[in-house]
Amino acid sequence: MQLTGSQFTSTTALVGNDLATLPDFPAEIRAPAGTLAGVSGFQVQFGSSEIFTPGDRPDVLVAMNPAALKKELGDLARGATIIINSDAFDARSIEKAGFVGDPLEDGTLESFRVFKVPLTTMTHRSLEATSLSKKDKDRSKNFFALGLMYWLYGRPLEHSLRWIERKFAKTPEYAESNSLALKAGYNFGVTTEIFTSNYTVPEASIEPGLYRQITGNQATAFGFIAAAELSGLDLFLGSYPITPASDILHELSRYKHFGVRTFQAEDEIAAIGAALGAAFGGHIGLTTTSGPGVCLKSEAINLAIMVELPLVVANIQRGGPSTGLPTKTEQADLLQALYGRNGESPIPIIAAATPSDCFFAAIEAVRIAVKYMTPVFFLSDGYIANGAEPWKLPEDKDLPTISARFRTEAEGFFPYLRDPATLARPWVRPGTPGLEHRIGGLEKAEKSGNVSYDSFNHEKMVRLRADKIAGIASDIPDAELHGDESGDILLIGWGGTFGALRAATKSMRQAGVKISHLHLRHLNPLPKNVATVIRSFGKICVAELNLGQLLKIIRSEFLVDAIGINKVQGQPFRVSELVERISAILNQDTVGE
Amino acid sequence: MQLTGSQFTSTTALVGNDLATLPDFPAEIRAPAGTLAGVSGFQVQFGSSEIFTPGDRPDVLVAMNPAALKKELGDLARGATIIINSDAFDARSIEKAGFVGDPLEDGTLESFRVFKVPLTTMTHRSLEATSLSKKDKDRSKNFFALGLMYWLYGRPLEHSLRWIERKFAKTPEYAESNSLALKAGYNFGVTTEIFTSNYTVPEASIEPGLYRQITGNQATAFGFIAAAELSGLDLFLGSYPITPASDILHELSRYKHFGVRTFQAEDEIAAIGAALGAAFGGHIGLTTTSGPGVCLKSEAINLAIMVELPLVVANIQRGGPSTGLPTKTEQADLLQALYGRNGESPIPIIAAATPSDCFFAAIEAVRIAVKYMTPVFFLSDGYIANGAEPWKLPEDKDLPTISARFRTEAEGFFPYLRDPATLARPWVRPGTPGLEHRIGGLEKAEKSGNVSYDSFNHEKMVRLRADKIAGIASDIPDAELHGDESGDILLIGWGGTFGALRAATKSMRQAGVKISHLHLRHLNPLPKNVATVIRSFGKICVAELNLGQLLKIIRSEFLVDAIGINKVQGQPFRVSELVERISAILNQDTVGE
Amino acid sequence: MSVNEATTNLTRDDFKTNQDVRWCPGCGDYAILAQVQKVFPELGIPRENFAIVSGIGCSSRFPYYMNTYGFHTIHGRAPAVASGLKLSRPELSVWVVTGDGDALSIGGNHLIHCLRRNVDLKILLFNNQIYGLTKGQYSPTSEFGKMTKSTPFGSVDEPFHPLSLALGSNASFVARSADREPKHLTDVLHRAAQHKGSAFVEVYQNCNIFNDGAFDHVTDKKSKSDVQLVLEHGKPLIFGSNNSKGIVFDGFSPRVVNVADVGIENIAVHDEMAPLSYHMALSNMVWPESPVPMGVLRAITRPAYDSLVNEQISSTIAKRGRGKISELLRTGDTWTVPPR
Amino acid sequence: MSVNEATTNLTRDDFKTNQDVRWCPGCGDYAILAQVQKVFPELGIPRENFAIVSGIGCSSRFPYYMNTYGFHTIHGRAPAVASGLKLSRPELSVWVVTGDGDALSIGGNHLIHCLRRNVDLKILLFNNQIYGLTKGQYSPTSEFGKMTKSTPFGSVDEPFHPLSLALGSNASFVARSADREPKHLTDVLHRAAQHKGSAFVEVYQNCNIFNDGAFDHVTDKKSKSDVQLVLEHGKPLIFGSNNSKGIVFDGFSPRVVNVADVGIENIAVHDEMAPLSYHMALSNMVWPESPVPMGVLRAITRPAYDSLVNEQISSTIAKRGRGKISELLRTGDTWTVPPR
Ligand SMILES: Cc1ncc(C[n+]2csc(CCOP(=O)(O)OP(=O)(O)O)c2C)c(N)n1
Ligand SMILES: Cc1ncc(C[n+]2csc(CCOP(=O)(O)OP(=O)(O)O)c2C)c(N)n1
Ligand code: SF4
Ligand code: SF4
Ligand SMILES: [Mg+2]
Ligand SMILES: [Mg+2]
Repeated sequence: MQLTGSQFTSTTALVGNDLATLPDFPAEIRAPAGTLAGVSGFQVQFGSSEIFTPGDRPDVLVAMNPAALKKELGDLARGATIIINSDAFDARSIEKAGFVGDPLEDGTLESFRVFKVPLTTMTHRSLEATSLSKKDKDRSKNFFALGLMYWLYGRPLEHSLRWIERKFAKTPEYAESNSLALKAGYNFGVTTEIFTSNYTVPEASIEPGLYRQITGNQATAFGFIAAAELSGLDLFLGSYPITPASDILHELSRYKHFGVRTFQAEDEIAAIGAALGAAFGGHIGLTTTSGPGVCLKSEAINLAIMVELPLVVANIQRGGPSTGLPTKTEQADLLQALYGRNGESPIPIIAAATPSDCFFAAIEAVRIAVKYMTPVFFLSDGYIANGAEPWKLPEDKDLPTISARFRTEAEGFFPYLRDPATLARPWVRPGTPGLEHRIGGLEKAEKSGNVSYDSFNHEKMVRLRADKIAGIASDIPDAELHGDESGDILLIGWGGTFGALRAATKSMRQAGVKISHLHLRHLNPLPKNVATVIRSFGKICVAELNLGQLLKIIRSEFLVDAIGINKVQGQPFRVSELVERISAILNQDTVGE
Repeated sequence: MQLTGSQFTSTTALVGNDLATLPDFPAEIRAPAGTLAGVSGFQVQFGSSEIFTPGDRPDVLVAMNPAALKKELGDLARGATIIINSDAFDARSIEKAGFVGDPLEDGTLESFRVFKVPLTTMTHRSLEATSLSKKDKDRSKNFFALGLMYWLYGRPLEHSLRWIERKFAKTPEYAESNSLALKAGYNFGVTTEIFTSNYTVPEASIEPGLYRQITGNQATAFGFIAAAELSGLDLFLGSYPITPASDILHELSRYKHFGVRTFQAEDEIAAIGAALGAAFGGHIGLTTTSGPGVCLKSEAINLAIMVELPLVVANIQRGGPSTGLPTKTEQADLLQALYGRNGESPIPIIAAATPSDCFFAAIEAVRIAVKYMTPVFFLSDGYIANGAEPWKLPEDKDLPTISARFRTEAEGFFPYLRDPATLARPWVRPGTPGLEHRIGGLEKAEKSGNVSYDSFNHEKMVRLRADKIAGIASDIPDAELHGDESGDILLIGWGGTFGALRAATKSMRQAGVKISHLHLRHLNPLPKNVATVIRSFGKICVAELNLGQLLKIIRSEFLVDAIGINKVQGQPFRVSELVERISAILNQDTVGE
Repeated sequence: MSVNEATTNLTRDDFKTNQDVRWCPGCGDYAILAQVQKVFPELGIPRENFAIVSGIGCSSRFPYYMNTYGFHTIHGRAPAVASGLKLSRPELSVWVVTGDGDALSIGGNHLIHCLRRNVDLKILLFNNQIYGLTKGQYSPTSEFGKMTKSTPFGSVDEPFHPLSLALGSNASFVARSADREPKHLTDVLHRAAQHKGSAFVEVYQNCNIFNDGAFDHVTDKKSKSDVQLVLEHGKPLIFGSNNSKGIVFDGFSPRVVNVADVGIENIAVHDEMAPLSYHMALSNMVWPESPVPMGVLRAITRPAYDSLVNEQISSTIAKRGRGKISELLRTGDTWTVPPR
Repeated sequence: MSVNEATTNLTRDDFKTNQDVRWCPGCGDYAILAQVQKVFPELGIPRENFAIVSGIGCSSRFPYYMNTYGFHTIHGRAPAVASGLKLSRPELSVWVVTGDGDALSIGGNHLIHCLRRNVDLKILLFNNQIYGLTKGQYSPTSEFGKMTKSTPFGSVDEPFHPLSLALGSNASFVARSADREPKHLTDVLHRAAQHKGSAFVEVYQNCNIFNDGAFDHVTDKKSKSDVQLVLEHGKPLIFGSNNSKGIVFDGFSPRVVNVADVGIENIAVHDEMAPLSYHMALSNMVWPESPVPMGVLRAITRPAYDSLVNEQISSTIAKRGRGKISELLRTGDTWTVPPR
């Protein structure tokens, strides 16, 4: 462990991080393996700004055996990631470590993110071609683990490969086995698409209340279950697995006693098709995916827009274009959500800000879908989807009401008769006598909903659909402004960069900069206060993990020379880089892109 | 004919058109049917502005028999539409009418758009349920034809249905049969998706040269054949039929001796997939479709962007969203072309202005695709695709050169080594020894093209792809400005509305208005002169058949308070309505959306 | 007809809508519509419990003409939408109407997955061996060498046999009928309606505009007895005038014989529940080498997907009680931050 | 091996790339890679004339490890991309590598159309009965009741039999082998390479991380002789230790017998060119009811789509001469506007 620990340290130093380490090993050269005393540990804290300690509560633990787990468990931060060598967790070793039950099964690890990896077996497999003894092969497993860590933190192997070569120059068979194991561990990370875990910036002071740990994807799943419950309907998920959205499918498939039907479809098109069919049937229709899947769903989203049925399309964004960087985060699907379909096809868009906000954003998406009879985009991203945070549990009374009403009166019924306030058409459950009707993707005649090729009707309907969505602006809260209502610079953001933007704003405000942060949770329509807020600041910055997508909207809507702060590295913003770039903008004489 | 002619007239008057008619019937009550003398004709010219004559050269002829065709043929405008009752064209009738050969087969009608419809048979079929005699059924065929005309010009049936009821009150069986035939004719139009033919505004004076008649879809097909020839490669079309794009597939499938391979795929995804495979193989890859098909192709377009292969995606736009108005024109897929994919996925966009411009726009699309190794969007629309115009044939020397070069040197080869001028990567034909390499949809390492999960590489590649497309701006002509270089108002447009916008500009300039017209043929990147031109006018209008898509781009790029002139009726702009709306904008004191 | 049929007082007219039927005069779709309008009131299902889901194509306009719940979706995706509807509302009688292009070209994948899963949908594929709505391109069921607008030199791909593809997907109910065989079609529709699971019915349909007469050999009054091999469970495979001809199998190869020559007892007997390979032997019989099997080729019992899905839901609720989200959130590891 | 094989001096190493192979240690994909790297140099095809096209999945990373032209496309679409490549470049040897999810879930439609058309592609489907890359959801080939991340209560859909689906699509070449049968796999790969038309090969592949041991019953040294029914054209269907067991067909139903009991002459003889229904009978044989057929089930001759397409092109050019666009524009009805 120490060898690999120091390898990790030096590689980390080499890539330019500051760090502090705490090697911790038994006094004996060969302490009794598998006991608490025998645990050899190596703790490291590293980061991009100055680091003063090896950290109090580790965020990631690699436990090569039960004893190591037992020893470190108490110190771990809630929500920490634990990578476990599952091969080492046999009954005897568990007992030897002093556990009463099996910690992998009995809930001990419930508030952590646990990855069970058969490290020993996999190391052996990766060394099948070598002629080493079993025991020698065993030794390489730490390098396998190191390889996995290198992958997890995106560190290069080269340094350690060279080191291994030097170190084991006299025993080339060890040099080979350790290199192979190191690479195999790294490749395991690549291949199995374990998502990089990321952490949001914690708030300074904590509100009293009941808390739990939650990841964004889990909160998303819970949010949709809650929304269905609030509307008194069953939830139907049509989905096709894709990183980083699959966990929502996994999570929802567990809750059959909530009436949740999950349909793992043959592809994304069938997934949304089935969800739309279920919406027609009177369920809360949901489909979850990531960018490439949204491409495939776009034709059906348009159908939902035309037939005006409620449906939520959740896109857990990842690095694009194309297959791109499936396990990395990005915010580059906003314009796709807005415009990625033929014709004029307006759709509301809501983006979650933090892991726990996924819960509320999911409810809000369903509320709008049902109230306005429209598909709605729910945007999350790999960063918050897999990131975890402590969450103060909401009370029932904190949740909104969702009133799903099915029309049953035949008298005066027309499929496209609109509620004058919301412009929503009626939702009718098949099975309701006297309300039989037909819907479809061809243009509809106003009110009757019959197929219509009439020119003026078409323009009317195109504008009605646009107005219906635009009208939602009066039904959503103002965008959240942090800081003063006017100032020198306004930092606008959306989605999972919330934490970094808020932290950067705070720190700059503390330093006396007249900066405020406007977070947009609703991206379409935009909240009503955005125009006013924008006019109250000298400079406008839009920070996004893309090349400037919200930026385009802000510029076009408000005709302000907003400046983009952009990053497309599959990584979240670092607070320090935000501060740096905002400072640079403030110091510019002329404002320009 | 007269009865139906006057029905058409009065319905047309009822919907608010001005018109003039020329009934033309034989003196005898029952002239010898099938002879020139026996032809009963009815000519009508109608329009939205003042009409003074029944027209010199009809644009549409309904020929119920060979004699009628013979009689009117000489008068028809080239490119006119002829609807023929094919049932009446037996050898005897053809002879009787005075034709030497069969005019339907011998090329007589080559410069017209001919629709052969078995009017008599279909009328009989529509009356199968009635008890009328064969002869009586025959009589109703004019109403079938009238129904078809009503559909063609989007006229309502009600007026004539009421009239039939009154007229045949005493013989209800005739009332029924004529109504049925009228509806059946209308429905035939609806069902078979015959595209409304439209006509561009002719230029005042005609350049000398060799001319032919051409529709937009035909010109598109010819353009791609020409582009392949110019690049010395074979053309490969992967397509799935869809209105109004199918005719390009039909046309291209005829030219096997040009080395054109047409692949009617199982769906749009396979169509583009195969085209991309062919592009990988070293062919000019093309896929043709309309809006809903673009939805399905979007994932593969992104793959083409990532693997940087040349490919043209032709979208013949129709009314949306969803299935929408399949046979009507619209320009509402521009933002889809720009943004309809996950991630940052830049793509050049070219839109054809007129039927014959489709030829040159197709060549330009291929030129850019091959030179920059990128997929390119070619946009046309139902209006120009099906509209026809006389076309002065280009000389070989008028056509650009397309230099397609395959790399064959193994020395120094890297799949993503870029040409420093164009930023294009090399195109290598499989089969080239020593240049074996792998491409794919995962992010590529700069230069080597290996899969790379590296953060900085990703940002670099995202920006490289963006820069490559943005750089095309220096390789395209300035946008065409009609009128003075500065003035009170600039009318900006793109695509198939060119004719109407140009005509409106001309007529307003004649009236002394300081207006100019800027036509954008390249929508991404925008031509370099756009910024300067925009700054030289007082007001900026963007006229489009959508709710303001180019408008959004112009506002966001140039931060001008451009005003949209929008129409979404499945119909092209009328010159008069453009003039009206521009005048209103000029008379406004404050400029605002 | 099962006992619970005919318990409603519905008539054919109850299933007509006020929309003008807009197919070409003479189109085979009219006849199919008429039979469906005849059969629906006989099924004993309240009108409001019918839903018809279609894709895009001439055939797919079907829902507009049926006064039931209807959904004219997008091209090829009807089985997916219908699956969602049926999974969420198992009490509905959900029918899919589709064409050879809609079901087998763009929609092939959804179709085979639906059949594999055995979702309880009645799928009527109007096979006219052409793309009608887009004006006459060849389809995946068009014969080799087909000249169409998109294949002026003749097509060069072998068609699917729709029934074989369905069998390759392990469909539980596979049948064939024709627009011009109203009586036969009625029977097949009844059988499909009664089947629990995916019922796949190919209906030969004449497109008199773009592919006229494609099935004349099958439906022509004069020749049809020699061409149609009408299947009946438990009955020998006989056909021809006076049922003088029959089918025997040499191993896996069907052979046409004179019944008189071999004796009726040696003629193969139709079995809807036989191994798939037998049904595959039937589905691969093509004219003029063989007569054309008409009727129910296969009808076996296997659980419908939607029932199984809903059973998992209801049994879990029965066992654990309906969940409450507020409780769910509070289970597992929680902690309290006390007020400061 | 045909005569034109082994005319190049390539070796296994020529087909290795400099990219680290990134499958999990122990993954069955390694063994398949090794066999393909062994077979390719034996095919007598210059290295530059190989192209490997894949979709997305663990298996679909295959092209990165083969030093040939390669295209790692998008999920499910490899047959489409490969078809375009083969149509445009018929001289290339184009291979498709795909997984059970890639080929049969999202990509099912392209696969069946490719097989129907008989595009000359060699399609290797690595069937591990799981979605590996996305970390273990059930796939369309997972057994009924499969417990996975997305089906914690067990799946409720019957799987596809990939070979049956291929046969339902009228595939001209259908075979099965396994990662752990290197010799057998080599032979099947050679047969596939030599087939003109779509060659569909299902390769049982162990995913030791998410579905370990799925094919142990087939490949386990001790039991495999009782489980594998190794097919050889013209040879009787025998298996078991000492080939003591055999298959007879009662009509269409296979039955396992002792060869000694019935006599070898009464055992069914394998015929790669028999009617589809026979191959369907084989493809539907599932363990433990029946042994598992391994090898080439079907190999028939029918024209490859890409040849026919290219023949239409070349024969038209031969007849009419290569077209020139400037002439094309000027044919038909043109007129001259004289200078004023
Ligand atoms: C995504 C998409 N692609 C293509 C089309 C065009 N399209 C409509 S129907 C059809 C084929 C119809 O054939 P079939 O299903 O056989 O129906 P039929 O008209 O013959 O009844 C096509 C290609 C479409 N509407 N949507
Ligand atoms: C459009 C799209 N949808 C979903 C995915 C996610 N995805 C990648 S591979 C895969 C399934 C892989 O299964 P299989 O084809 O059996 O390959 P294996 O990994 O088992 O070899 C899925 C669902 C994707 N990449 N693209
Ligand atoms: S085109 Fe053919 S299938 Fe379509 S309505 Fe007309 S006859 Fe029927
Ligand atoms: S997850 Fe399974 S299939 Fe994928 S590389 Fe690992 S062992 Fe192989
Ligand atoms: Mg059809
Ligand atoms: Mg798999």
